[in-house]
Amino acid sequence: MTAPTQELRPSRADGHEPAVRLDAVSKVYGRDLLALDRVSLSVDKGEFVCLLGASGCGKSTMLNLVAGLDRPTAGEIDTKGGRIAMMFQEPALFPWLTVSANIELALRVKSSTRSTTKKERRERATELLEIVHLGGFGAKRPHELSGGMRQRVALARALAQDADVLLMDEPFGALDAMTRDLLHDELERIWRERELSVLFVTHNVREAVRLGDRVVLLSSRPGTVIEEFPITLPRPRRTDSGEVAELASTITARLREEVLRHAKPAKRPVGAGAEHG
Amino acid sequence: MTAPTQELRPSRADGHEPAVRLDAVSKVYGRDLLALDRVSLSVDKGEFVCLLGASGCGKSTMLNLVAGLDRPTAGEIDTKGGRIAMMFQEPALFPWLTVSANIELALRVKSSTRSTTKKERRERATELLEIVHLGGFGAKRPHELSGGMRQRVALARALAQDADVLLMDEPFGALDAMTRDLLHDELERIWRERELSVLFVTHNVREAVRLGDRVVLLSSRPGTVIEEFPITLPRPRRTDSGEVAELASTITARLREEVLRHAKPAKRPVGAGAEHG
Amino acid sequence: GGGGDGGTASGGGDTAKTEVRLGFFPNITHSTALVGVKKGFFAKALGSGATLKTATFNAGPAATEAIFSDAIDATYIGPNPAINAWSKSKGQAIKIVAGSASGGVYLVVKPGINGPADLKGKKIATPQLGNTQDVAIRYWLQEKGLKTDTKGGGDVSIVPQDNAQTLQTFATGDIDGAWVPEPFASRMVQESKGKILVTEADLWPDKQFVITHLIVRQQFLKEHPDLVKKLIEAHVESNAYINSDPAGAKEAINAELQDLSGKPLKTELLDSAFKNITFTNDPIASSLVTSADHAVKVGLLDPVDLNGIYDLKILNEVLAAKGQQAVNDK
Amino acid sequence: MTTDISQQIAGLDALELTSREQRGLPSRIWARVWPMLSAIILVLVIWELVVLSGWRPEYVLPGPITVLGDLWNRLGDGDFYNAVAVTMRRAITGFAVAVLVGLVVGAAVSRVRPLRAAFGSLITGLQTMPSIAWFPLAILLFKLSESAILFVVVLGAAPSIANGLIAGVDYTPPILLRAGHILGLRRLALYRHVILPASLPSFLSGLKQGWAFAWRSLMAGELLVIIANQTSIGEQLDNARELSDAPGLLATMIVILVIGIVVDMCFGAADNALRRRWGLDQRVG
Amino acid sequence: MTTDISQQIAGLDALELTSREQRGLPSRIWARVWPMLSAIILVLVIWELVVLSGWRPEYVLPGPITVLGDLWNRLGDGDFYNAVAVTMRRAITGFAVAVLVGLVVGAAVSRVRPLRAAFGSLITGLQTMPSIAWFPLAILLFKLSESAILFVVVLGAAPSIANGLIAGVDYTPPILLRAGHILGLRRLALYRHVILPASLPSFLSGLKQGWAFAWRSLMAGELLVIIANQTSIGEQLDNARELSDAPGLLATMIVILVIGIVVDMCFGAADNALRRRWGLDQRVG
Ligand SMILES: Nc1ncnc2c1ncn2[C@@H]1O[C@H](COP(=O)(O)OP(=O)(O)OP(=O)(O)O)[C@@H](O)[C@H]1O
Ligand SMILES: Nc1ncnc2c1ncn2[C@@H]1O[C@H](COP(=O)(O)OP(=O)(O)OP(=O)(O)O)[C@@H](O)[C@H]1O
Ligand SMILES: [Mg+2]
Ligand SMILES: [Mg+2]
Repeated sequence: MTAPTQELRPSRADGHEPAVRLDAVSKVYGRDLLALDRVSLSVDKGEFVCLLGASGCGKSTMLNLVAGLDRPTAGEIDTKGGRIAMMFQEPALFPWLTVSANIELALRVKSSTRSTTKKERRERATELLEIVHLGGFGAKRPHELSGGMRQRVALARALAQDADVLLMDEPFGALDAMTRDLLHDELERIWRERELSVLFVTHNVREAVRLGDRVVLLSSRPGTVIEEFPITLPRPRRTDSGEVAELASTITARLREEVLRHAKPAKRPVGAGAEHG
Repeated sequence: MTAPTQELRPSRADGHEPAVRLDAVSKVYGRDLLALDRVSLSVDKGEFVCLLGASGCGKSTMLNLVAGLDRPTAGEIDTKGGRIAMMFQEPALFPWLTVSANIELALRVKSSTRSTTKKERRERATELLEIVHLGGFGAKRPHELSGGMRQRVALARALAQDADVLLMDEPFGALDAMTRDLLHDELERIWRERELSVLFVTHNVREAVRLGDRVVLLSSRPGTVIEEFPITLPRPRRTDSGEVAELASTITARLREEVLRHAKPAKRPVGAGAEHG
Repeated sequence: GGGGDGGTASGGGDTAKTEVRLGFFPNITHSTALVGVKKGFFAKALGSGATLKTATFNAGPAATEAIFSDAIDATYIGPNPAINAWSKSKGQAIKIVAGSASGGVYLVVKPGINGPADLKGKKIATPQLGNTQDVAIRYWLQEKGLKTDTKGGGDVSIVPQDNAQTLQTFATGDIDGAWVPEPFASRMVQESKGKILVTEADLWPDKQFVITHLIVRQQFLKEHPDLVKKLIEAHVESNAYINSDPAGAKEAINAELQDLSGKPLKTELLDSAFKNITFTNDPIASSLVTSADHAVKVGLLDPVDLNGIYDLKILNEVLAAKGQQAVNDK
Repeated sequence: MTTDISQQIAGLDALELTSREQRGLPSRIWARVWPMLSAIILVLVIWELVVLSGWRPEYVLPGPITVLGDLWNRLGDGDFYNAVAVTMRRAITGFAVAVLVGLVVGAAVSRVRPLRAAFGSLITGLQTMPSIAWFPLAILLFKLSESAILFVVVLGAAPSIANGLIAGVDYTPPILLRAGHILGLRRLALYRHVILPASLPSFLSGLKQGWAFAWRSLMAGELLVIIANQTSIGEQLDNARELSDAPGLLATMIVILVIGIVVDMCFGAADNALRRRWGLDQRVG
Repeated sequence: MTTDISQQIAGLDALELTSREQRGLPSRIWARVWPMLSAIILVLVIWELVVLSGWRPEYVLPGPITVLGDLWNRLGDGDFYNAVAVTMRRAITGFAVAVLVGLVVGAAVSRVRPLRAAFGSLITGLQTMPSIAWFPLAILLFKLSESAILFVVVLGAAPSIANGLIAGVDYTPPILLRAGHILGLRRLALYRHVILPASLPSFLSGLKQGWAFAWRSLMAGELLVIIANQTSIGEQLDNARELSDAPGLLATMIVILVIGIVVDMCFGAADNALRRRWGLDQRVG
């Protein structure tokens, strides 16, 4: 159950249709900073995939590519899974809109086909704010919120999009453990209900094990998929349960190994092109 | 050893001189958002104090007040501990400067009395970047870095200030466990060597126990000090050691209790002034 | 008032006056100056005692500002700016010391307009609200029983606008005519098939009325009457040359215009315009006073006392020395 | 006032500290008004002193009393208000058209690459073109009508406004663009919901500059066409100059200044509202 | 060129997608040049068509061939280069002084509360003052010297530059101010290391506007003093107008446009460098 699969596959061969598929994707920044190197990965429809990796290994880059915000230098990306929502590493709220209006904007675009009234949107925004435990903050502006609160608004906004694929870049990084736990539950519930496909970046291995169907490990510079761990623990899981802890420590050990292996190159100049290819 | 002290004191009575002292400090935002309510707290010279609390409970507000970036609505703040450096919750790097220049700027101001040459500063900046595992990234600009890398640059900049008091707002929030561990060691070393007084905000209870001489718990809306835990575990500690885990779970339990107690009010409108005073 | 501390920036100054600063426009009605400068009459008259420094202006107000600010000592200028300078300074700033040119103003209209009656409901341009031409047409129309007002209303709509613009608007048919001086009148005739309806000179006794004269700063006149005299000597010589050798004068004018504005006038234009202007030392004081009266009558000017605006003593000395007839300031 | 001044001097010492104290409305208004009043009084006193020194005769440099007297006379005259009304109407109409044109041109040029390469620099080129250069064209196109004046005004102001928008678009934080893109906003919607609001500060300062250009062009343009029964500020300014009427000129300049200041205050109010909403008024200290 | 155009049209479709492909230098230059060339050709063709249609007589609206011929003649004349040199020298000197003045005034007004209350709005007020209003004062202060021209130019441009700086200061992200404060930067140092660089984009656009103001004021100011043996562009423009020399006017306008475009390109280059350094050129797509 906790043994990592050693084979690297772009997609699981169990007949599931992939919602997102990366095929030998590489990304070079500037002249010679190879951020991603022939990464192949797929997220099935309805699958929850967590992405782990050291700081600067290319996780955000990957999400940006999947979201179509940036173009891969090589390789192909398929996103047939439907509409994509994304939560950035920063909250990226619009400072000129109130918290509620930020969410309403997402609702409005989403529902451009079937028209919702302003009131409906406002109500839905209020609901979403309740979900992220920010009821009553709808009339504030982003700059009046704390860091963690902003992150939660960004979460609410991403959920508001009602997309089929959800890309999340350290969505709970600025939250305390308690709030985090509560939001894990909410996220899991919504994921289930809406049958979302989720690609979830985190630094918290337990969180990854708590939430994911599969945990993907990325190596550093250049970023490549080094290992995938299917998580078959029954849901609902608890972050502080023994099984989660056990699996987490296995993954952590593997990650540590990888980080240490790369510790030296990380100290060398990167622009020099030494570590490419 | 792991029993929390139940009495709330503004300062420990062991003769240490406080580097930072908050005396019944309150902060009201706008008309009626009471962010901090009569908080009393002191950080002794050379002490490492960790601040824990739910998202939005007023931790950043407190740091801003101590740093003199904002004025308390009531109460007094003494910062006799000498020069203050601060790491914000966001990296807050200057986008027009390279990574190295961002650090050099801090070095330059710090050393305005005794003049350092540009070359010396550059060398020192390179050293600092090595410390945060970003050797070779000095010539990049902030926007070319990943989220975690930016945070590390901010750390390097804060260290460059060579201050006596260090205020840190979730400095390692965007880092993976491994990098975090490495930086814990570095921070502890520097704290020791320079006899810094540190006020450290985090959401990671283990991290708090790993680093702190004392862990202070803040309640939510309004923020008040609800409990302090002196940590007397011998150093060096390890984040994944059993003792740290044990103490962490005690604190977590206490924190959970507190959060749950406040869970309801948190859902009510805050602007309504219901929970003030 | 003071005024003795000038000349810091311009290099001129009152300390041992070695410079005479003369202004004029690069304009055919200022031919006396153009010829005098080109032919060196001014330089010669001033001799080695003082040098001539010229300043060209594109319009009266700038020249007046320069006189007021002690930036020039003398300038050729039209009657209106002179009256304004006189009245605004309550008779302190300037004196008219000589006449320069007369005539050369016409009402040019579209073909098909044959008399005052045809002007009803038409748009006629003048160079500037309240200037001599503007006053002249309004007075003339008033005498013909046509009403005008200062805002372009009335029987005939008077639109004050820049002469250059008048050429364009006449060409495009936006206006029906204009009361303008040379060389614009000639250009309207030659380029846009305009037709001369009124020759302003015909309205004046002896067909003489002032269009350009020479003014000096009063203080300069007081402190350096000798220099003013030399200036006037050159002025008289220049006018004499123009009248005795029009061909040579025209050549000089075009050469100077070429120097100043990079472009000479077309020959036929110069010929036609030159023919219509008389160059005379007589400031034709009567026309100035009458014009001012007319201005008061058409409501464009508050009554102004022009007594003392002329100081023709030096001019008459110079003329006497040359055996010419004196001019008077009435 | 003494305590206020000493407070303000203390404020000078601590340059970057702006007090966020809650004060009453009258005291806040007073805090805005007294520096202006002092400035005005200071200027008037210096001016009077220069005049009294006899540096220049009164007809060249009239004293404040003469000028204010002249101004007072104007204020008592109906014509003056007509002139102001006419000029303001033209300024506002011209400015409104310029805003429209500037918005469209700015939006197009800022987002469409080839348009930008083709016309981007032309915008500043047009901006540097003095108004009088346009007069012949204005008359060709619009005859002697008020439209000719508006044409000159629009040509003066629109480039500024377009440039302001373009600068704003260029400096829109990429992360917000990305957020908008992810929300599914494209083209016009992205423009409306993200780029325009993000560019607002720069656009606003473009508007301010545009107003200045519009006004200056108008002052020149009002000499272009003198329309029946309509006197205007531009005309009055020119008349004062033509008549070498120094007090009249200065009085008209004061009128122009006052209008400019009032307009700036409107822009300033908009600007402050914007900054408050964006949380940019949170200063250190 | 066809493929290029169709590519560009595809670009039009995907408005917000700017391609970040790596292309060779010649092709990049070509991508910048062809839209300009097409624009110029388009304008010339339309112009010629209008002239050929006989809408207005040739001496009122001359065709491009006449005008370009006139321009060509000018280009062959040494005077022309003198005029350009004289005008550019004045423009650059005036602009440099204006930048200095604008910087000092902007810095003072943006950070010192009472100064701002007193003079903040006055800056825009001054900006709206037409150049001719300053002529009497300019002559009074500087006689008929080049300084008088510079005075008018500086008064025209400095407010713009100051306003640009003030806007930039106002919109400096508070977090950066806080970071600077924490680093121990105060007053001038804070200004130099944080506020100025953070305001740079806005300041740059202020500079651009300032240049336009300076240039326009110069075109007017050059009529103020015509200094012997120094012809200038402003004078040439006015001469062409006074003489109703339509081809000359248009030729001079082209010269002004070209200078404006070249200057804008310099500003554009500075702007691009800035945006690249700040990472603002990272667009979506
Ligand atoms: N816009 C950019 N320009 C140049 N280099 C970039 C850019 N964005 C990212 N990089 C580089 O690409 C690499 C991967 O960055 P990325 O942001 O994907 O890391 P990450 O895995 O998200 O790290 P973190 O966990 O710290 O957020 C880093 O070395 C970074 O320096
Ligand atoms: N500038 C501000 N204006 C108004 N309200 C503010 C402002 N800054 C913070 N607040 C409010 O004060 C409270 C405390 O905010 P603070 O940023 O101190 O929280 P925090 O403990 O740092 O939270 P987090 O862990 O999420 O960063 C929050 O309710 C927030 O909404
Ligand atoms: Mg990242
Ligand atoms: Mg915080």
